[in-house]
Amino acid sequence: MSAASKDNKIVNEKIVENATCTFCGCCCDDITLTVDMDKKVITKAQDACILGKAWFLNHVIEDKPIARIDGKEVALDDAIDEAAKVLMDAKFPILYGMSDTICEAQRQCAPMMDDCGGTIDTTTSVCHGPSGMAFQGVGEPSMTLGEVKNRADFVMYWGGNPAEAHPRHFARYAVTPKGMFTPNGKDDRTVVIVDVRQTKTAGVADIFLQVKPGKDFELLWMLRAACKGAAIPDNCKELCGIEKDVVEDLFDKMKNCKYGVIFFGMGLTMSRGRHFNSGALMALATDLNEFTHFVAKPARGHGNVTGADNVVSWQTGYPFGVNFSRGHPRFNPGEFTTVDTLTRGEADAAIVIASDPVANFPKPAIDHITSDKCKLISIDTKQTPTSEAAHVSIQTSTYGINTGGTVYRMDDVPISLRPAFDSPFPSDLEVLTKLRKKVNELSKKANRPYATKKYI
Amino acid sequence: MKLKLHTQPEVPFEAESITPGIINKLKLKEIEKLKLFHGNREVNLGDFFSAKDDKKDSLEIEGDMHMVKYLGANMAEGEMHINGDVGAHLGSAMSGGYIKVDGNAGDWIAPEMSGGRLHITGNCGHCVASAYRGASNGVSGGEIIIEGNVKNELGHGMSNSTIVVGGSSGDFTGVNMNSGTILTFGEMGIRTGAGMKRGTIICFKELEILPTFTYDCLYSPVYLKLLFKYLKENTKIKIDKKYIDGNFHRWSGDSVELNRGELLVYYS
Amino acid sequence: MKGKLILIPGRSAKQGVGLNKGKLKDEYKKVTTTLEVSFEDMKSLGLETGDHVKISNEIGETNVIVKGLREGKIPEGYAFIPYGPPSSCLFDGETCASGMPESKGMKIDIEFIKKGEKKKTTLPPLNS
Amino acid sequence: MELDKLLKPRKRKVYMKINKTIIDDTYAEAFSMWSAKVIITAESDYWAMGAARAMTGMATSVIGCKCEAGIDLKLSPNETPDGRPGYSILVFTIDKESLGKRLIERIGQCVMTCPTTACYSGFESEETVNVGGALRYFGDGYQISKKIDGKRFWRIPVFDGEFLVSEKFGVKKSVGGGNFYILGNNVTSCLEACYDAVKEMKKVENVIMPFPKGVVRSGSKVGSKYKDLVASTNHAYCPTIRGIVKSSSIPSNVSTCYEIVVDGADEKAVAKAMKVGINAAAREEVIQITAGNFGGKLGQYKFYLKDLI
Amino acid sequence: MNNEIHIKNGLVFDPTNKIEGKICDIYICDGKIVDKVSSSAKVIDAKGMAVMPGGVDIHCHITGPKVNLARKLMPEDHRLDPHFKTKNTQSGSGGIVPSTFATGYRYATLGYTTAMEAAVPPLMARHALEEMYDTPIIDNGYYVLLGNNLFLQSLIAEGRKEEFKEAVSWWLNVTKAYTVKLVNPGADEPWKGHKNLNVKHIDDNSKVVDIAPRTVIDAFINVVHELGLPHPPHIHCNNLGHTGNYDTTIETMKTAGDRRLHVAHIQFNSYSGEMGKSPQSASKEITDYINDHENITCDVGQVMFGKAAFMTADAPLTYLLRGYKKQKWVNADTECESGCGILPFDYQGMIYTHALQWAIGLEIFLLSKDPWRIVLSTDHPNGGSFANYPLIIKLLMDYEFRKEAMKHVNQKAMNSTILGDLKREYTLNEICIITRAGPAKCLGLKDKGHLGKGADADITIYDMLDDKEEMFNAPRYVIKAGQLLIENHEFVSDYTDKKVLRVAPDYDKDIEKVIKPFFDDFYSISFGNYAINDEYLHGTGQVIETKKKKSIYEN
Repeated sequence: MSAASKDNKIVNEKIVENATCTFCGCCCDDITLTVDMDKKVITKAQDACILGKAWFLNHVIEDKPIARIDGKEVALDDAIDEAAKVLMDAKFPILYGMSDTICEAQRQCAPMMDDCGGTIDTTTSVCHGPSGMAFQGVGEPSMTLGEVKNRADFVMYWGGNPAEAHPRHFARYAVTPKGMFTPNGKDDRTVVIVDVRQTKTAGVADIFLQVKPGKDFELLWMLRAACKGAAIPDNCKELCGIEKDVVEDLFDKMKNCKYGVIFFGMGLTMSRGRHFNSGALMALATDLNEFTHFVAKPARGHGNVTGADNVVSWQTGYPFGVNFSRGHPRFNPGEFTTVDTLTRGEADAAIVIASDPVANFPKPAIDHITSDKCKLISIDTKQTPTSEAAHVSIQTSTYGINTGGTVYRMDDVPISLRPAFDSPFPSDLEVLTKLRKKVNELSKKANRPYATKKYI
Repeated sequence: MKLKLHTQPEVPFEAESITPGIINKLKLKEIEKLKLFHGNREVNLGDFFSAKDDKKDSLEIEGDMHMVKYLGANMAEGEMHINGDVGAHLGSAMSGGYIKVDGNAGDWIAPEMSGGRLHITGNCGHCVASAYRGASNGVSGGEIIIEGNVKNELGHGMSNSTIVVGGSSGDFTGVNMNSGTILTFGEMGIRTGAGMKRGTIICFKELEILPTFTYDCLYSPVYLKLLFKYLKENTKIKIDKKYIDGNFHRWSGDSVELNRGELLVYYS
Repeated sequence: MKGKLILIPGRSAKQGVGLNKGKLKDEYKKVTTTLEVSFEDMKSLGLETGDHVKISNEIGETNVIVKGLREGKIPEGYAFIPYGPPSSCLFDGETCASGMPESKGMKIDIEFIKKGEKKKTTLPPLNS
Repeated sequence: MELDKLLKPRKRKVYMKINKTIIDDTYAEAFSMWSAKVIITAESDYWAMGAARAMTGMATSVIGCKCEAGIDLKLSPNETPDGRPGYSILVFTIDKESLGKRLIERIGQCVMTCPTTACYSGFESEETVNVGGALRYFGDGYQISKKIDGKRFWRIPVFDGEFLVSEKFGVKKSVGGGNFYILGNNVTSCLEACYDAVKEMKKVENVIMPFPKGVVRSGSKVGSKYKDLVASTNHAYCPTIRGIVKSSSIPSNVSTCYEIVVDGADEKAVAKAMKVGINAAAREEVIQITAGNFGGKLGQYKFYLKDLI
Repeated sequence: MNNEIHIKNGLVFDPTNKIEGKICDIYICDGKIVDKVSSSAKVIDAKGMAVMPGGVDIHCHITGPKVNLARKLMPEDHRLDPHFKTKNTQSGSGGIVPSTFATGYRYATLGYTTAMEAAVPPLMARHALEEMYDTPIIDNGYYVLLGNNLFLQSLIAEGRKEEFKEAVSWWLNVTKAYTVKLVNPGADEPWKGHKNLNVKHIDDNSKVVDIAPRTVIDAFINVVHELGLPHPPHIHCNNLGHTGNYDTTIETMKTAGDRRLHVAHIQFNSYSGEMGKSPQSASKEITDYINDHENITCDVGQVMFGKAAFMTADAPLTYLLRGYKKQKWVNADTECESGCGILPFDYQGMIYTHALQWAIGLEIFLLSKDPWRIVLSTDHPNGGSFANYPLIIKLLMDYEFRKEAMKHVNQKAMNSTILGDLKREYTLNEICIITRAGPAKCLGLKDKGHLGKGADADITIYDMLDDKEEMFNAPRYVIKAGQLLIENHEFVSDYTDKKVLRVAPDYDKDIEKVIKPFFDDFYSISFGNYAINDEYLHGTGQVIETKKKKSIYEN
């Protein structure tokens, strides 16, 4: 721990170096925090971006109950017992969220749902879940962000707005930094932005391509065909909103760079076509390896959503939307993902960890999760519409600020957190470990039969 | 045998044991004791279905079974008539026999089917006859006839089988198709046949065609006459005479892949 | 003063900042109820920055405040809104077997409700 | 008298007559062959006929043509698989293997080449030969296969679209060499009888009369005095050498003899064809109808004329 | 709880202690093997059974970033092979890359209790350690990829030997690794920086290669020797998988001189023939060299027919293989450290090359004279799943079975090998060596791979069966660190309190000052966040002592 009190005058000031901001998927780990240990607030977050500053500086210890059942304050253990009971009693419980917590806590989740025969799903399913599905279909050439910094002479952002969603992405990893083979930073790179609207990000671009909304796939497909030797069609503009010669020039640049990279965002995964859009992009990057070294990477959102993906994958074999009701993991997006199980009114209990479906989900799903048919458990660091609607609600400390642990950056690089100050609230890890243990005990008592051979 | 749903499941219900091959070999008492899954609980078939021996070789099922998954899974022989809606995974991995549904069906109908026939009079959900995520092969045989509409990803990665849709089909019809035939009488969504290697997609309405498909010609494929005749004789689908003698635009694709597939678009 | 637009919700830095301060706080609410519309559409709809409008589709409806964007920033016929409870009101639960609701490019109706309180220039600001 | 003696027919037991024509109490000896039914369709009868003719050309006798083929029936559009006019053709060979080869040659050269045609297997049979599966290579990689109702077809790109052909053709063990002889005292009347017989026989399904217009005048026997020949003229029925041939089968009042050879998919078809043929041919001008056999040495099928009428 | 176990009447195989199938008692107390236990000890009657140390897998890919990518990549494969939950164990997914829980349980049900992950890039080491903690039962360690580390290469190139040694030592320490792994050394730069090229020769000094592979190999062999790591550098040679590569392999082994070297999955490096054409077997040339050189150890990397998945830091190789079928493919570059390629694969007996690879692996087993220096592996999952081990054992122990198996594969390949002439059959004792005693010795694990006093009580008890595949497929008892886990083929308890094996050679702290500037310039994470905290060992780390040795026979 490199935390040390630096200034003798204010005894209770603490400096935390190399702290990691877990707000977005960039997970910048070079932030220096100044902490007022008396007031339990962070007073300065040096090098953090606007989002990072908001993340660190707004964190205050709230005077709120740790655990509530139906709005009434209860002891933590009682809340955990109740939550465990709800999960074990349910016939189709679902666990959702996990992106805003550490891997150590995430690791408790899948075994817990295994024990109670439920479903586990992460926020991936409404973020880059389609990219995950595309990955399963076509694979992906990818890299760590340092490779982009060191080598990339062609950087493309597709359907994403890093200037607002990942503000330091340009400066720290992809556009301006000077790397081993890019000594002149931005001058050594061609930066291309493809988006339907001219966002802040577009301002950084050497080339901005305003693609017709919903026509990303067509443009990607044309470029893929070009990799196989086809000409860009004459009606290119009509098809995707971009002039033929511009696309030809773009393809030329892609083919002839030394190390090309495409970051893509939810402009692809959330629009019509979903996984096929991101699949087309990954396939394009793969195709381009015939000419040069080319990689692609989804620009993932929340702090540790990548970690959630990894943890659920290594524990179950599948990245999200995993069901255990038959005694082994099964994966099928659309069948076991949260939005669907809620929209169809299937889940009879839901445990939400560090996420806020009541605010973000489509209306039919919100209607079910807040209804009597579905008992809701919330574990979150802040009060949200979800925690307020929950039957059992547990407030926990914040990862990266109050507790340590591991998070995965958008490029799957694991980073250890350095907490700034402690919190009266229990950590996610503590709560989930207890809950898992409790569920395990109950499941051993329940003694449900387990299958021994494949049935479908 | 005859089964009737008497209690509506609260959560997804998995009933892979309900196939003529299993049910029709059992006595009534045994049928009622058959284990099925209601969410994560093992239940007896009798808890949700009432069984009656109607002395027929086929299996009749009745009720609103939109929550019931895996009906007719692994079916290899026999006939099954379902009166009412059914849930996902109907006819999963079936290799033979005949299933008829008078009603609608959910997503993922007939995944990994390798033979047999499926006839649905109503609408179906997404991913009909589609490959499971990550797999490059979906169905590998058999026949699927849907009189209503289907949603996206019809026949994703399919091989060999024939799929006929009386109504419309959604986006990405026949995506990554390996071989086989898809015929949609109604409208088709966008990006039909994206990434198809081989196979035929036949469309009777105007269609947005991907730039990676190349136009070949206008002609009257003899093979379609054969297909139409077969469909007319074996299914209830009405086929207008103008389609049978009609001309079709042929497009080859998808050039990002093997480029041996075809889109046949009716020219009126 | 009614029309049809295609809505593209997305993230914005302000929304992210607001989120940190608390979802139940005003700042977050303000950010997530701002609908950005191209200047051309503003003109044809007869709207001015700051006006209250109702946006709706078959799923639901919500009231938001419009803001005009300079030419080219957003294509004509499209509108942008940061993610938040108002945008959720319009999402359908249909995920097309992907788990992901289609949350970009949904067709919406837009209808004028009342004039904005503050007087704003009809020309949108240089940087949105 | 001597001349009379010379002309005196050899003693035969005769007890059947139709319209004064004597029906010999003998049998036609037929042998086992393999056959396939080929259905050719086309845009119009004109082109279907063209292909059918070409395909059945020079296919009179396995002895010299490697196969025997002929048009079985003309099919109306509602009788063909694809609803277009067509013809069914039967092809016969001695063994299954060569049947496959003949079909590939003939369909490849005569049907695939003919505008607008398609070609299907006409027999449902467990035994099949691979035809489309071999012809597909003509498609040079552009061919497409399709399965309908469990049967595979190949679509081979050609100049006017696609040539559609069944992958496998059903083949059957069937009957070749069914025959009867029409004996008369002049060419004209004998040919008239032949004409009427063939006309009726053509209406029978699953049979062909492979010789020109269904009639053969150079009936053959097995073997020859010349070592290398497998067949030679059946001298017993040649009127011009009646005098010098011992045991000639030509009665004294006969100066003309024609044979009608019939190949059929099965015994029943052959029998039926022979029956309608004999009945149509029998008339006053026809003196005798008989049939060719080799004492039962050659074929396993015997069609007794008395059973047929 | 009683922590004592007494195993009696079993036929004990403990080659390390020269017990080659003798009926004797084994006593366990507190996780160790002891001389004696009290009368209250749990008694296991192993009559008619073989008692062996727990298996040790010296080279497999079961945890870490690339493994997890491969897991994510193949849901269709998991679907076909679910791993069911039991009362005592968690569920998981099987297939060619099983989930962590399934991996641990499945290794245990083969009688394996230790498995070494063969390649982890240092930047991702936390990930591997996290997964290891979720892999139940088996003890793990991993080899850290340093062969293509740009910083270390620059030290080698500049001849800064001392700093190089300190830096390697630092890296081993901060990543909690077991030894150094070299994969296709020198190939990263051509791959990443020169439009997907590859190294062609061990002495390659073309423009695209900054430093000849041999120089790198030599430097690492030397430094590991100097540091006295319990296991020498673990090398994946250049030109792996290419026809005619046996030359490179022999040159690599020659580079070691008389210093220790472990050649990984050597089967993939034993091909003769002309580059770019069909390969031929060079098993004889390779085994000849190994038989004559005590300093060399290797594992075979046996290819088995059926599903496999390539996952290797040798990125150009997987891209090359992808070209054949154009199936899904993953590439993952790690900044300054490594490349990586992943590709699902299928070995088919009817394909010449695959059948040849299968035969070459078996030839290497049968031609090598010293079982202690040749280890059974499939390079899981590159040559096939570890689930194939029992079948490989049967192939090695049963000549008739082998001959029969040869009939069902590509005959052209069989005719070009001498496999049919090799009548050798492995004995149970030799099997015990190549699966347990040998790998433990190669790894320098003194407490594993044997049943002498003080050894870890990792024990498997198999029914003695004629069908050796069946025998090794399902041990009747498995004991891990003195705890009975499998009794009568069923899990009776879950065991997660496992060890992470690692080394911690001394180093000069000042080396950080040399490394830091490079980090600040070229890495994307802070130097301060690179070193892995001890927390990641979950209090289970075990440091293996370092000592210079010339061969595995020195103690």
